[in-house]
Amino acid sequence: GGAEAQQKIVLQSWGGTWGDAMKEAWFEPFEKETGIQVELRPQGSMMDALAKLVAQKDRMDVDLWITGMTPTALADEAGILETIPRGKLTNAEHLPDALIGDKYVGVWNTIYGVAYNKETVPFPITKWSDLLDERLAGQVGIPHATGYGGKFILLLGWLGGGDVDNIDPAFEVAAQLKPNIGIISKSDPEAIKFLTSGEVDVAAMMPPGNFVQIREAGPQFEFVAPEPFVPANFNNFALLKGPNTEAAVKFIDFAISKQAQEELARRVLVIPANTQAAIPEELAPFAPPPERLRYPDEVAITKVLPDWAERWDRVIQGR
Amino acid sequence: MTAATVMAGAGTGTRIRLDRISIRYGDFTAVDDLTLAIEPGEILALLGASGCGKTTTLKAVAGLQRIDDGEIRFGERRVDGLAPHRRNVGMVFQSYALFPHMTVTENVRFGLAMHGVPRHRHGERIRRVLDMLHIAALADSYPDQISGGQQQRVALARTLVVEPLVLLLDEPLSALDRQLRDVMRTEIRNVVKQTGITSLLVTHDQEEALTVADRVAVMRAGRIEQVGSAREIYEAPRTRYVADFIGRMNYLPGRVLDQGGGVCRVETAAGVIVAPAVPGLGAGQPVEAGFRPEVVRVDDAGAPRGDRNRVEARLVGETFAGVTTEYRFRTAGEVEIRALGQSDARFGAGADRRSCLEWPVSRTLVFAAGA
Amino acid sequence: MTAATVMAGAGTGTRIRLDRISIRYGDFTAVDDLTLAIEPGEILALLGASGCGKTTTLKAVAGLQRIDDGEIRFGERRVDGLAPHRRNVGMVFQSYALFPHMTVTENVRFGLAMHGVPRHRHGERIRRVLDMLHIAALADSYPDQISGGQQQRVALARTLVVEPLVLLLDEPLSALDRQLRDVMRTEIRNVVKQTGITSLLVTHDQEEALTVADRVAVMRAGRIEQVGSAREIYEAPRTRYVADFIGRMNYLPGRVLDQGGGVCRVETAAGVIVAPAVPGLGAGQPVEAGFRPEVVRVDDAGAPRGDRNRVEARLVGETFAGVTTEYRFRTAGEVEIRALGQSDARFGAGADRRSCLEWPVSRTLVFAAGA
Amino acid sequence: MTLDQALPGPAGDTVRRRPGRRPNPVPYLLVLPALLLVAGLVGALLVLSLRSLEGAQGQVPSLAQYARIATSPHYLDHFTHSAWLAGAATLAAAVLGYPVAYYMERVGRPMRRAIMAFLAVVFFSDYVLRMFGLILVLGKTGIVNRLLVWSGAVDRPLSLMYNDFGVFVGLVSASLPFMILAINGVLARLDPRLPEAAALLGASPPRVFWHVTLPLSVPGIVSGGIIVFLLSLNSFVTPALLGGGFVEMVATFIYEQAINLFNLPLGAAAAMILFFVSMVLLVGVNGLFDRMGRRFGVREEGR
Amino acid sequence: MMLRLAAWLVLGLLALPVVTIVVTSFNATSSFAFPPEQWSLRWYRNVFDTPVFGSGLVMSLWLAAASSMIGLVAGTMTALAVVRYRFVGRGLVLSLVMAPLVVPEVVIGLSLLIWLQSVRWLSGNGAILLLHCLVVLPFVVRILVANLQRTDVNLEHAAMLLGANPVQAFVRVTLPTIAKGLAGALVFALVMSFHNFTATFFLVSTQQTLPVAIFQYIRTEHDPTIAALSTLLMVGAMVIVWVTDRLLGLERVTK
Ligand SMILES: Nc1ncnc2c1ncn2[C@@H]1O[C@H](COP(=O)(O)OP(=O)(O)OP(=O)(O)O)[C@@H](O)[C@H]1O
Ligand SMILES: Nc1ncnc2c1ncn2[C@@H]1O[C@H](COP(=O)(O)OP(=O)(O)OP(=O)(O)O)[C@@H](O)[C@H]1O
Ligand SMILES: [Mg+2]
Ligand SMILES: [Mg+2]
Repeated sequence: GGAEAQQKIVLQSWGGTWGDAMKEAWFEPFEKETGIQVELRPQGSMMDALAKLVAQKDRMDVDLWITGMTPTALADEAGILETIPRGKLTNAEHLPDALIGDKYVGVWNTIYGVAYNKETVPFPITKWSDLLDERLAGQVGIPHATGYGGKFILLLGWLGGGDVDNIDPAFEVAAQLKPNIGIISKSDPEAIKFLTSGEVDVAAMMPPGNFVQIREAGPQFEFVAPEPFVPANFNNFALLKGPNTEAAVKFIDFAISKQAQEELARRVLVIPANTQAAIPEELAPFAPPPERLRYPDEVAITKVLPDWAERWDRVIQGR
Repeated sequence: MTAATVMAGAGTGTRIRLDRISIRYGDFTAVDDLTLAIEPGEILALLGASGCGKTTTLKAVAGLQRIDDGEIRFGERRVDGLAPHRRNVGMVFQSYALFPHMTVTENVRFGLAMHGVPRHRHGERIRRVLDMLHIAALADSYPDQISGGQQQRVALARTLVVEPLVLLLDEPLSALDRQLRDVMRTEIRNVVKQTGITSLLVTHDQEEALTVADRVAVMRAGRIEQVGSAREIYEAPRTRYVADFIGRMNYLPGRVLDQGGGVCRVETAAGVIVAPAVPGLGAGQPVEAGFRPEVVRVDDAGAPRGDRNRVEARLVGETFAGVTTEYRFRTAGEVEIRALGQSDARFGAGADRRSCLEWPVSRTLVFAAGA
Repeated sequence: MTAATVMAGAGTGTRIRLDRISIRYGDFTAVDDLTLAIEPGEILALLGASGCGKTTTLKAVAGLQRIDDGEIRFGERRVDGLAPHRRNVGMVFQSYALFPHMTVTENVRFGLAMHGVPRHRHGERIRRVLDMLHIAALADSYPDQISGGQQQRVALARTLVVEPLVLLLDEPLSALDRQLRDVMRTEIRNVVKQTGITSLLVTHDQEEALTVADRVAVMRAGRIEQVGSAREIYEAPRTRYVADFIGRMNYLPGRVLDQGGGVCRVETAAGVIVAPAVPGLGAGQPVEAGFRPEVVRVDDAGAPRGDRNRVEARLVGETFAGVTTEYRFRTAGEVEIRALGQSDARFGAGADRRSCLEWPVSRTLVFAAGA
Repeated sequence: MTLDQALPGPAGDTVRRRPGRRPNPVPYLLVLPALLLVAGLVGALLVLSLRSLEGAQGQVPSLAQYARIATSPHYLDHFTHSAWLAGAATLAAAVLGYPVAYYMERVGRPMRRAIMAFLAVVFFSDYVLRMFGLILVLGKTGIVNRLLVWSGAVDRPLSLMYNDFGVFVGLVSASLPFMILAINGVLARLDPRLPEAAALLGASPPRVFWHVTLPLSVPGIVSGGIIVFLLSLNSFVTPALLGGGFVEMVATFIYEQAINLFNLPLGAAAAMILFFVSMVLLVGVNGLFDRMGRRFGVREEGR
Repeated sequence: MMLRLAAWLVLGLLALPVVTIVVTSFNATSSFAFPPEQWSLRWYRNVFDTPVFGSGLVMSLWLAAASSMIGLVAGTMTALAVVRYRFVGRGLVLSLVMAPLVVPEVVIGLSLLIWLQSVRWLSGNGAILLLHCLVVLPFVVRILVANLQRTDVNLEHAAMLLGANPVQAFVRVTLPTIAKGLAGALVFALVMSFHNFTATFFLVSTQQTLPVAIFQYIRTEHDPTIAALSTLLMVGAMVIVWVTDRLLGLERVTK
């Protein structure tokens, strides 16, 4: 009826390719089904979004937020999150336990590999350690310290034989990597730009989703999920203390349904969170076998990230 | 009063009385317990050195400056406390303060409009006043398109058209050059006299004061030093300040010998000088005997006479100054004496020859030293 | 030349010659084929209305303004083309142009340093010049800490200390008020005469020109109108412009009746006026007969005399002006005649009564109308 | 436009207040709206300072954050590095700007106005876009590198950007208009008689410049310098766009801490420090000038 | 000679980026080749096809208009008080009003962002508006103070003596005489608000202003669209300069 037609929820998430994909895969069918409109609020970076959301704490006009575990934890500390009523999520059972909690519901998994320019890079990159090759001096683009919630730092840690609670090796590797670092990007799109515009020849830590865009810039670009393992993580819904929580919950449930998950995954090359949903074949060439995937403990990282960032900057910055 | 009366110069001016007014800026007293009366239809010149409080006084009369003490009356009516726009005072500023965004006509009309004169009567009155000041031709020009003298006239017209009770002029001519100033002086006097408005003219140009005003008030550090006709002030200045401010003077420093028989005798390096007695001067008191350059004559032949002072001096210099020529002498004691002679009449004194200078006792003044 | 010579006033000045110089700004000619010679040690005043090219001329002599034609010589040496800092010319600007970031001493030292005078001799020379101008006490003050008159002296000191060949003064006194101006006039003259430097003084104040300079050059629209002693120019102005510029004058418009016997007879509304003959005036030519106010006398009794002009007029006004009093008469044909009488000597004329004005033929001038 | 010009001289001659008289309410009513607006800023700064006093977990007020910054050489680097870059940029701007400012005074009015107009256009055009222009010039694929490679001077494009150099260039080019206009402002007000007088006292053109023109233009250099220095010190856009993540200056550091690390207390503390540094600099320089301004022809404020 | 050379060199350096931008904006390919192989206007079309610029422009214009108006009124009143009266705290008021000029933008931005968390009654856009009012205020005050100081107080006095009450005197005499100053201040305010980036950047959430949109675009895209946009804005700047010159006289403003 009329009342229903009026209903609208506001979803904060990434724009660009992601935004377009969500419109087709989710918003339109969802509105057809429930009559609830979904408005997308594009966000620059998750952390930027977090700051602005906290700023409007007492007059929150956003209902739902697709973000990462780190921001989720911080947002919860800031007290802007609602508990998600698991009972109302008919599709919840199809999610792995790791991907669902009081304040978060996983929406997709993404892996991080390397994108590079075949023509300018003198050798095919197969393993992470190739990034240290001196032939790549000044040619590697990497995310900044807190990019992807510091997962690149953790990755280097792993490569150096460390872990979340023993991160020192990361900085040793970073020191070796430094001469090769050409640019530090503050966001995905920036990373894409630097690679496609020839500012650097290699973009470390690149989700295949972005590679879709890179490929459009030319055939010379290549994507690999390097040896020995591939860092992966999931993004999640967070329910904000917004005006329209029930509708928002409805939408979460819809978005994690098999159908919706596959529709989206096809478009942005992610691994569906819903175990029922099939992995898109476009992703197949890049997707490593599950055993090579490694999921970091993001909540643990959140606590230590500031210190990591400081140490990281100390190693990387200045020249 | 109506246009007719004013323009026709019925001369029904208002008496202005400043009664013991004081004005302070912070703890600096710009006007100090000043009392001054201006007779109906009179033009009084307020003459004084820069910074002595002339403009401040004027502003007080206009109501642009609150007074801290005393009272100001127009006729019987007490006006201090009244806002400027309620006093019906006209003022011509040194800078003219014409409204740059209005034509001459609009400038003149402004006052009429503000005074609520019915529109249909504007044209008539504006024309009359523009004619009176010979600027009818400029009616549609803007202030920045006309000369200083013309702006002067417009400022005057703008003020007169509203027929103020009182007219204030703050150095109205100081912005003009000499030739023009000469013309405007007489012009202003004529116009104002014609309208018969009581006027107060501020200036630090003695000639202006003498030629335009009926009476002159010499002001010094916030006080009135002397008021009187130009002649009184020139010939009988009460203090050295006044004497110096209007015209030039020679001084022979010395001490009072004695007073009596209506005369005061002063001992100076150049000899004994006699002057009309000055009440309140005791024997031995250090004084200065002053006399104007133009009263000095050279008279080597003539015998000493009781009614004239006489000193020996030698001519040291002579400057032709047009109408008059100035001769500089030195007396015994190296005091310089200046004498003015008309340039055409030869002044009987040979260079560097000792000669006798003499001048009337009656034109000699004695001032207590350092007054 | 050394400090000694200059300061002692050995008077070894340099002759300055401006020979047919012209200066154009775009297509406007500011100085037009001007020729002028200044004798060694002489002070020459350049007098003229605003905008007539005085400053421009001065700048040309200083080398601050290149000339388009003609030549400038100091003595025999040709200097046009020489850069300012090579000419050894001293200039005192209207605005004084003291260096605001230097103390008085530093201002004065500047020139010495630039002229490469050995440091150890600075102190001595600076002291001497500061004493000469009575500003030793101000040695360590900054320009904005001292009065206008004092700045004036510093400017002079700064210029004189380097013993320039030529001294240029551009309206040096116009920024001072009357009393101070009187003092500085004589002071400047004395100092300059003492140093004996050839000087060129620009002013538009006639009194200044007359009192400070030895000779006066009246300038008009880029040309020299007349050069001569103050007296010559005052008593025998060659044109109306000059006559009006120095002192005041009465004019009776009329036509030449005839010339002959060394006299020129002019028919005016007030009767026939006789004047010394003026070459180049033909009968019937419209002219103006001019005479100075101070030569006019009232003489009702005396019979007409050949050597004096005589017109009937009635007294219309009288203004006391200190030394003199001005009387305004109207002749037949409503021409106004001003007469100056010394204030003390009573001027035999009753108000509104017809009386006879007379003045010497020898002091009457005839100018072709509109010259 | 310079800061000292931001503050006007003594008031017009209508003095409306005198001891023993009730102060006139009119001026206070007039300034009320503006003060209300400014109150917002003052309030915000207070909140900021409060926030900066929070401990790590944000309980009892403490100077913990300031202590952290003071004790971490890395954090301090951001300040010193910014100061260093700003200083260099200011110096360069002065050195490069002076000739232009001086030249503008020597050319004819039309040319002068043309240059003035050009500077104004630069000044009025968007800061972000000016940085973009530099990217086009300095980038790996920018014209400079293209020229170098094309001319064979180098075989691989140089890194002219995304490092200190890039930021430095950015700061200088952003500063130049301010500097030029500030210096020219003083030169234009310089009494032309002064150089003339100096010349007539025997000073050759170079010495006139050295002894008169230059000292008297110091006020312009200083007022231009201080504003340029502060703008550079606080600049965010330039390091963000031209720093490539390597050049962290205070502003970007504050952003990183407060936004990307959501570490508001630390960011707030850094901001407070930056705030005080700026204020101290301003007050300090003005104070210095009040004392020794005379040496450069700065008149004392008359009563 | 040396001087001229140096001067033109520096000016050249200043002009280089501008020229590059303009030339690039007509480049047919996104390659940034310089000089371009072929020319086209596609990037100009692209400017208008990019929605963030449209919405950004609207947002920025709205902000500029609103803040300038508020700033102009408040600023004029302040300037009047400061120039025409001497009162206790005059100096303080001045420094307060000038403060936004000297407080680092990052600090203003961050402090407002934090402050925003603790005030309920002010929306995000409200805060941005407040920010922009603060940004324009000092410029308005400075320009008008200079302007009022140049206008002769006696103009008002004359008006009052001619029978105008203080309000009439202000409206009929003072306002017209400072009209140009007002207009100039308005233009200046508009520009200052329109171009404000850093402080705004801290406050904008989803509704971006034009400079923010540009900043994000520069960071994320790599084609001459921005060049085209800058060229357009530069034309705007030229118009502004021309207007300012008419109203205030460049020499005056820039000093
Ligand atoms: N607004 C003011 N605040 C403080 N002092 C003032 C103010 N206006 C005038 N004064 C002082 O009051 C004294 C008288 O000022 P006023 O303007 O009346 O002098 P004046 O006689 O008009 O001088 P001038 O002939 O130069 O116009 C001066 O010393 C001046 O410094
Ligand atoms: N730089 C210039 N460019 C164009 N015209 C000029 C320049 N300097 C002066 N003039 C013009 O040349 C004429 C003479 O100027 P100058 O300054 O010599 O006059 P002046 O006799 O000194 O006048 P004043 O007595 O006002 O100083 C004036 O009409 C002036 O307008
Ligand atoms: Mg005055
Ligand atoms: Mg001149």
